[in-house]
Amino acid sequence: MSALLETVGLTRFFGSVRAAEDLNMRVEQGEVVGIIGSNGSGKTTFLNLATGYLKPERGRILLAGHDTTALPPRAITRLGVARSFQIPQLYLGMTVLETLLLSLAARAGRIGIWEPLKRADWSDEGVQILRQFGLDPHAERRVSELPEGSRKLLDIALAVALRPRLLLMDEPTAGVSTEDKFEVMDTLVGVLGGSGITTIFVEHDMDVVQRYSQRVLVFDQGLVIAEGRPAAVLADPEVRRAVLGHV
Amino acid sequence: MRLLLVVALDGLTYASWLFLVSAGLTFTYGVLRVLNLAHGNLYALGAYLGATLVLRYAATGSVPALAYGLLFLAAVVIGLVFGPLIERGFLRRVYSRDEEVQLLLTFSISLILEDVVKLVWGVNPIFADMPYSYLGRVRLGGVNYAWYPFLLTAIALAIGVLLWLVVTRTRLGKVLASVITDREVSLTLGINVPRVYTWAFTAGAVLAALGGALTAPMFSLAPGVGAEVLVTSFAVIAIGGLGSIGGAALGALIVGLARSAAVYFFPELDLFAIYLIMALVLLFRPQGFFGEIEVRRI
Amino acid sequence: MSRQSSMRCALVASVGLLALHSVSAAPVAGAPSELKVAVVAFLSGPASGPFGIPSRNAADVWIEKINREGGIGGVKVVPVFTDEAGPADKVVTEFRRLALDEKVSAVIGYISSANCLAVPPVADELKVLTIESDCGTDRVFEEAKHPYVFRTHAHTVIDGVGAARYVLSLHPEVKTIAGINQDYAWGRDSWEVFQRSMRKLKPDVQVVDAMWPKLFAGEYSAEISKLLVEKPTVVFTSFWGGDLVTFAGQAKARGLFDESVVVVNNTGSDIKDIAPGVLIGSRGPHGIVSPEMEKNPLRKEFITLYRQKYGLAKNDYIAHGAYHFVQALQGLRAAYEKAIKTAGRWPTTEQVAAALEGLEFDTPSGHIVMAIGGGHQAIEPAGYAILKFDPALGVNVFSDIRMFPARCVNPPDGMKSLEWIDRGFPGAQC
Amino acid sequence: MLARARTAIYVALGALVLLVGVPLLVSGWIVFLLTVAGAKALAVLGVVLLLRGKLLTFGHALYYAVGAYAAGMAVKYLAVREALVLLTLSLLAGVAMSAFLGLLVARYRAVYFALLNLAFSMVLYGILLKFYSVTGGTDGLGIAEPTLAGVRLSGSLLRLAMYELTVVLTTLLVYFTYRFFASPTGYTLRAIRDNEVRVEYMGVSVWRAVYVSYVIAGGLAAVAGGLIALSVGHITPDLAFWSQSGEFVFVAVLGGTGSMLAPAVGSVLFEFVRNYAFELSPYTWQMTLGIVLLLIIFFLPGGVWSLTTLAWRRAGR
Repeated sequence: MSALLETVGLTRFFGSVRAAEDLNMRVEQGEVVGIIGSNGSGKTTFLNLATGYLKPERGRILLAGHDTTALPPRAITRLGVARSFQIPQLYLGMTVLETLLLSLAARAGRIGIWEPLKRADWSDEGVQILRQFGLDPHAERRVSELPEGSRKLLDIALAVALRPRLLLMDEPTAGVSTEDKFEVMDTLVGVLGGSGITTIFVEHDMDVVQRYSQRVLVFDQGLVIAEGRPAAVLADPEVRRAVLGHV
Repeated sequence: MRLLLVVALDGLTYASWLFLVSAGLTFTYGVLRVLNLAHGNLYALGAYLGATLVLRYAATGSVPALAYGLLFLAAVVIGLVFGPLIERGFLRRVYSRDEEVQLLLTFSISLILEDVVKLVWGVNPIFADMPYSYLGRVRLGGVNYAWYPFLLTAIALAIGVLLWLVVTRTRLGKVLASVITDREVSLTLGINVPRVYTWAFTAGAVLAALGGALTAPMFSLAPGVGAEVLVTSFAVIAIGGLGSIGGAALGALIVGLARSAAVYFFPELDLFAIYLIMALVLLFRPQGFFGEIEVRRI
Repeated sequence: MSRQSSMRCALVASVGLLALHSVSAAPVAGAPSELKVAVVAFLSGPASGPFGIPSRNAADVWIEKINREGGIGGVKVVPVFTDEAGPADKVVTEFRRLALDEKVSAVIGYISSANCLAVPPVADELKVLTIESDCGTDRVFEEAKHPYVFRTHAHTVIDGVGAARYVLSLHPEVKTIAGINQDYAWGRDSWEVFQRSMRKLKPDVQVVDAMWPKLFAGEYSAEISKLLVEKPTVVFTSFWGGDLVTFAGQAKARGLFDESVVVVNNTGSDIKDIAPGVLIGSRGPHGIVSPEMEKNPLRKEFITLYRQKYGLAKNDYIAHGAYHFVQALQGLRAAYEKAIKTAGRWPTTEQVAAALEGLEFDTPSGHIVMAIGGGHQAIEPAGYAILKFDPALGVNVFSDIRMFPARCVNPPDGMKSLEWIDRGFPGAQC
Repeated sequence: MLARARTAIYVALGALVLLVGVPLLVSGWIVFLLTVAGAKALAVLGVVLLLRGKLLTFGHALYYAVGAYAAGMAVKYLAVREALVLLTLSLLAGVAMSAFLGLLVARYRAVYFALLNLAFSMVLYGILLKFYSVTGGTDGLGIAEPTLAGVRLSGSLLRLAMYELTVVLTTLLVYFTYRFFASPTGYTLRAIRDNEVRVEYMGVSVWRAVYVSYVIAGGLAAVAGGLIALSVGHITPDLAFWSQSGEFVFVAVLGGTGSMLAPAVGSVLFEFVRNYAFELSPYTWQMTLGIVLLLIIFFLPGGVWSLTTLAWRRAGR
């Protein structure tokens, strides 16, 4: 069977800076893959390429066998790929619930101009999703009033609410304090665990990747320098140097 | 053939006028990323003050040549008075707010200045053609031309080159560039961004007023000149790309030639030739010829 | 006679008139305490300078005069000044306010043809006597009947026909004509009348060009170049205000006057800035008048009063807007006086309207006859002249003055103007 | 929910008072002025709608004029006299025009959006002058008295009918707009204001939301134009002129973008002030507008409407 996500010879430069070169990878249905690498190693660029926000100079992206390279983010999202962002991308002017409801309306493909957004059935599901993320107390608050950590969770919740086949998370624990980061990840696993959603998450934090990914890819200056089970890969001093910049 | 020469000459002189009146608008936008809707009114103020000075001066009957200096004087005075006033007094308070608020602000200022002109100079047309007629005329392609428009062409060129040199060759240019690309970083580099803004806006104001002052000898001035000029110069810089001096020059040239061609070959199109061109250009190149699109980092 | 002496006569005469009129007549039965009259003219915007402000000033001095002479039927006239500026909805709302809120007995004004067409239906609806004071369009009474609306000055047809006849009287051998007119109704109408008249009066004349720069464009170098290339015998323009001054200035500087005869049909107070050498008309016998018209005592009086209050250029020139407004006031006054006589008491609006229909009365612009449009539209002579600079006075004056009688430049009652022209001016008495 | 019910009640009550109360109490010209204000409020509503998505237009008078001329032409050349038919034509014309131009402008934002619209409105202005023989140029078109639902009316009765019609239509369209804002597309518009990228990452088309909003805004302005044409009885190209667009923007900001009722409030306020202030001193009229605008920008960003909400709070809501 074909992989859920497959990239073939994916290449992208920013001027002289190599963000990705001849990137070949496969992610199978149901996997939880961690991508690790130092800043500027091309992690986020990979997500931007995979979701169509950036276009590669060479190479192709295959989603469940068919080519999405030329598609814009919206189209790829509709094919069941959702992502979260390193810096939460939210609507500061709206309330937490409204934001989530919009995500649900989008999933249902019901962006009309007459039926109200705040429909009973959507509201119920919305609140329930918020509960999973422990955001339900904030439901009626404006996003602009949320603390950073909650924003991070909401950012991910919006993606999850789309019920994607493939979820891409950009540094879910970035900006979250060391104490809280496992808590955050546990919540996520709690939500995603049962769903069987294929997940790729980008991290620079070894412990997180070690603990939560089944398989890990190590990026360095746009190249995959190592791949395999977390324990084995992360033990490799080469990898440690690439990621941490020291042994 | 001879006709084409005439068309080209008219187009060129009109283009230089267009460049003169739109350079300030595009420069201000380039640095502050604010489109100054009061641009046309600064133009009008420059024109009225220039005309008044010239008329007063002509009345004394002394050497006409100096009158041209007065036009520049008028521009500088208007620019130095209103530039800092508008930027420091009002604009500065809304940089943090949405772009449409900034537009509304300059819009309200333009409304106010519109009436300031009426209150100071009344509603009767003012015409100070002395600098225009004094230069006399020249016969080209069997047609009489006044020298003055060619003087404008020369000045337009000079200003264009000057701006280009400042932006590309001087330290000030580098400062501007860094302010444009990243305000915060520039601050950390110890650049006094607020002052840069004030001066950039003032420079834009002077250019606007200069456009007006140099026009005064050619046109008689009546209430409402400002609005027309704003729309025209926006069309010009939109074609060239907002914020680009070179773009303004290119846009002016295109519009200028197109208009004089329209006058000769499709007189009925004269009225909105300029807007049609703009619509076409933006249709195929949304950011104008020299404009660039910014992609947000996420 | 020289201007100075004519001026002195004017002064003497008017002083005499003042003395004569300052006895106030007793009001007739049923007369109101005051006669409210709305005065509508452009007080702002580009048309205010050349036409609007002079109209307002004229209304001011002439109403003062009327009141000094005891008002109308012994009732004091009280003006309500308002600005004509703004889009049609504002103008119409304003008219309704004047009628329903200010409760004026009559509305006099409107310079813009658009407003002269927008107001009549409302005037008829509200039954308010309305006298249009300065607009040009011939559509007002040629397209519809308006029982409550009158126009005491000639429509613009006299300007085009007059221009054509004047040009031919000076240059019988005209070969080619070109037009440069602002791209709006006034420009289109003016050009239509002029070029049709030229074609009729001199069938072999050729129209080589018709250019339509936009209103208030201000920049005409391309147009002028084109005219210099085409070298038409006659260039006709209906420019006014700033545009006219600019065009004439640029044309003069580039020697267009040496190549072609330039004729303008609508000069206002802008005349002081227009480059000499142009053939000009001013919408009737006002600034430009024949020597015998200069003797008209009302005209002398008006000029004196205007000079006393608002000052005046040495050539005694006052814009047509002002004269037209006084014509309206004289019409109103004559109509009321006639209606009072017939009714024997203070008349109703309908009686006044009936009285004004087909009325004849004297004004500073001469004897006015409400001859056409079913008695609602006045006819006037058309005056044309060449603009000359007078070094002695230091201002522009007029030479080669020609007056074309009203019946020569106006269609007979009931005939549409353009139809009249195309049929070769039937019934014209020149 | 509560807020929504409350708004609905206010709309209903307001309409009732306006329909019955006002005509009994005030003089004819004020009724007329309210008709004009009510009609224009729709155009302003369109501007407000777009402002919700941070889209400022200086050319909305374009659709106002399209609506007016659609009605005017139909009267003159198709001899249609029925007001309801004419207004439908206005709406269709406006929607058609905005659906067409929307294809071009919907991808622009900020300055470009504002002034592209301005440019197009000036093109229409030019066209209206140019096709003089059809449009009457600046002289404009006179519009014969319409019939309403087949009934021929004239004089003060017609004025009253036009007033009632305006109130009803405006109320309905305000409610429609209110529903629109509560709809997913309405929220998308608000979302676009904050973060277009995320909207796309929800699988929602930013372009479509902007386009739809633009078409609706165009339709609203067109109906306004139709109403103005019928009640004023004469239309000129000034309807499309930039100053008219500027006026809409001004009223939008004056009223505030907070509520669907704000435009109506702002519009009435504006017409009254204009009809008096303008007479007091025509030379300082625009200056007055400018100063008021400045004050609002700096001290009352929510517009006049925000005062009412303040009042409610005071009242302990």
